[in-house]
Amino acid sequence: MFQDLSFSLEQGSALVVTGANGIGKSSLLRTLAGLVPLAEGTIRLEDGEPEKLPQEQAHYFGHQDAVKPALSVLENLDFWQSFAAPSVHESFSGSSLQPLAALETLGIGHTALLPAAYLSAGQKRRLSLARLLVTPRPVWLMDEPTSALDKASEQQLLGLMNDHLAAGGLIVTATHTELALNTINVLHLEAPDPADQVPEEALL
Amino acid sequence: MDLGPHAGFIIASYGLCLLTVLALIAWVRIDKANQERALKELADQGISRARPDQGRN
Amino acid sequence: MAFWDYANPTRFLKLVQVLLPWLVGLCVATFAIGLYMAFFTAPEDYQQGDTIRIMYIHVPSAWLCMMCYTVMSISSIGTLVWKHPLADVSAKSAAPIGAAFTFMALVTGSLWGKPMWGTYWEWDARMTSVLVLLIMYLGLMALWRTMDDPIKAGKAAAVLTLVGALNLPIIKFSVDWWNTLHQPASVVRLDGPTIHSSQLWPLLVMALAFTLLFFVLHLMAMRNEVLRRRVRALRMRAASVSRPATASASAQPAE
Amino acid sequence: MTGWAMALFRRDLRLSVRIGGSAIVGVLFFLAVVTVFPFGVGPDLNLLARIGPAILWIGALLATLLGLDRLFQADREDGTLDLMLMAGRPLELVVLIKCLAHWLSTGLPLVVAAPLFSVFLNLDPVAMAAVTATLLVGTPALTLIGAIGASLTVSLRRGGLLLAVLVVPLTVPILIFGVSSADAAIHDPVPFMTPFLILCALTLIAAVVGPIASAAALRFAAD
Repeated sequence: MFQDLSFSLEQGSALVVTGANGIGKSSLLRTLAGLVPLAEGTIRLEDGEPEKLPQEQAHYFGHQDAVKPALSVLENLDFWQSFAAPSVHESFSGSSLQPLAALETLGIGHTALLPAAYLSAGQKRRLSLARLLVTPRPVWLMDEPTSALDKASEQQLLGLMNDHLAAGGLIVTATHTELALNTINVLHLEAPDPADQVPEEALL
Repeated sequence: MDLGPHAGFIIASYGLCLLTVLALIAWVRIDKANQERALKELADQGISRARPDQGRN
Repeated sequence: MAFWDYANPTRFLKLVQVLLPWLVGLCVATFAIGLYMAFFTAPEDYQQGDTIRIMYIHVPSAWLCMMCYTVMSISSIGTLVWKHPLADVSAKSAAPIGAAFTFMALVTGSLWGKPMWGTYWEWDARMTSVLVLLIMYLGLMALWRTMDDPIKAGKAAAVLTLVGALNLPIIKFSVDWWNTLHQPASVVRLDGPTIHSSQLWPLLVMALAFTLLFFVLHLMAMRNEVLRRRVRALRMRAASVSRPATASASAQPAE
Repeated sequence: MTGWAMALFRRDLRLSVRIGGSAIVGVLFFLAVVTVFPFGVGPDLNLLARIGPAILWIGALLATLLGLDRLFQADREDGTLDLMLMAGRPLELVVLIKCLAHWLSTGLPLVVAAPLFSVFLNLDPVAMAAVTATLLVGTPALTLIGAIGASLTVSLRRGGLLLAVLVVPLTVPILIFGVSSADAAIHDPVPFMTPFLILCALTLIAAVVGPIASAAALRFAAD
C-alpha cells in the first residue's frame, strides 16, 4: 500500500496525516493499530512496555463507534474499561477517569442509564471517545476524530487531545480540518506520479 | 375427594395451568412495575409528558 | 362513537383503571363457581372416569387460544388498514397470552391423552394444528422482540398474523387429510361423545372464566405496552436534552 | 486478571438476552425442525421413536449453526472486533469466553427443551435422558467448532449459509457419537459409556482446537 514511508514521533507531540481522499490515511492508521498486517517494515514504541505489541498500547478511534445499542451507556463504557488492558509507564501519566466522570466530562452524563440506542450520532461518538479516557494508553490513533461532532464538542475534543499530549502521550490523526493542537507535525501523503504508478501485475 | 386411578394426571394438568396463569400474572405485574419505575426515573430527571418543552432542571 | 373515544391511549388507560377491578372480581368469582362445579357437581364420565375433569380446563383454553388469534387478526387489520396505534398494542400484548393458553391446551390435552390413549402425544390433526399455532405465536413474539422500531415491528407482525390466519385453516384441513392416510379414525375425538348438560354447564362457566381471564390479562398487558411506548418516547427526549449540556461543558474546557 | 473475562462474559450474555431473545428463536427453530420431521416421515409413533434421537440431534445441530453467524459478525459491523483485537487480551481466551456465553444463551436452552420435544417423538424416559445427556455434552462442541466457521465468514455479508456448509463436515464425528451413544442407551446390548466418553473427548478437543483456529482466522480477517 505504501512505499518509502517512514516517520517517527516524539513524546508529547501529534502527527497530523493529511492528503487527498483515498490516498490511504485510514489504512495508515489501521496499519499502526495492527489491524492491517505490515508487508515489510516495523512499528516500534520506544520506552513502552516491551512485552506488549505497540497496538496494545494504543487506542484506535475510528469511524465506527463500537457502541452496543442494547446496552446502557454506562454498561458500554464499563465493559471497555474492564476489557481493554491499560498501559502506563513512568513517562506517561494518561487520564484514567471513572466511567461516570468520563461521561460527565463529555456532556453525556445524564444519559448514563439509558440504552445507547437512544443516543444521537454525535452522542454515540462522544461515548466512543469516553473509552479513551477510562483506559490510559499512551498512543491515540484517531481517524477523522471530529466527524459527527458539533463545534462545541470539537473544541472540547481538542482540549482533551491537548491534555493527552501534555501528559506525555502521542497522537496520530487523519483529518481534513485544521486542528488547533499544541505540538503538530504534519505528514502529507501524496500519490506518486501517474507515470510511476505501474500496476503490480505488470511487474511480474 | 377421590379422583380415581388417574388423579395424578388431573392434578398435574390443573397444577400446570395454575402455574402458567400465575406466570402470566407475574409477567404482567413485573412489566408494569418496570415501566412505572422507568417513568418515575425519567420524571425525577424532569422529563415527563406534562411539560414537553422543559429540559433538565 | 364510544369506541373511538377510547381509542386514544390516555383515555384508554383511564378506562382500564375503571374497568379492571370489576373484571378481576368477576373473573375470580366465575373461576370459583366454575372450579366448584367442575370438581363437585359434575359427575364422572361413564367411559373416562374422573379424567373428564381435565376437560374443564382443556377445552376452554383450546377455545381461548383460537379466540386470542382472532383478536390478534382483527387488531392486525386495524394496524394495517386504520394504522391505529392501539390496534398494534392490542395485537402485541395478546401474543404472549395466546401462547400461554395454547401451551395450556397442549399440556392438558397431552396429560388427558396419556391415560386415555396411552401416549402423551399423537400426531393427530387437531393436536398438530394447535402445535403449529403455538409456533406461530412464539414466532410472532420473537418478531416483535427482534425489531427495535415498534411501528415497523407492528406492521411486519400484522402481515404475518393475517397470513397465519389464512394458513391455519389450511393447515387444519391438510393435516386432517395427511393424518387419515395413516391412521384410521380410532382416536377418541373430543367432539365424539355428545355432552350431557351436567357436564356442559361447568364447561360453559369455565369457558366464561377463561374468557374473563383473557380480557383481564389482555387489558393489563395493553396498559403495560402503552406505558412502555411512553417510556421509549420519553427516553428519546431524555437523550436529546443533552445539546445545551454540551455547550455548557465546553465553556470550561476539560482539564 | 479475570476481571476482563467476567466483563466480556457478562456483556455477551446481556446482549444475547436483550437482543431479540436469541435463545427463544433458537429453541423455536429447534421446535420447528422437530415438528417438520413427522410431516415428512408420517405420524407413525414407532418409527418416530426409533429415529427420535437422530431428529433431536439434527435439530440441535441446525439450530446451533444458524445461530452462530452473528457470533463475531455483530462485533465486526460496529467496529468492536477491531478494538477487541487491540485490547491486549489473549484472543483465544476471548473466543472461548464468547463461545461459552453464546452456548449458555443458545445451546443450553436447546438442551433444556430436548426432553420436552422428545415427548412429540414418543421417546421413553430412558431415551429422553440419554439424548439430553448427549446433547448437554455435545452441543458445546458444536458451538466451539462453529466458531471457526463464524470467524472465517465474519467479513462476508451473507455468511450464514456458507458457515453451515463449512462447518457441517467438521461436526460429523460429534453427530455420529452423539446419536450412537443415545441409541446405545435405548438398545441395551451396546454399552452407553463407550461412545459417550468419546463424545466427551471430542468436546474437550473442540475446546482447544476451536478457539485457536478461530482466533487465527479472526486475525487474518482483520484488514
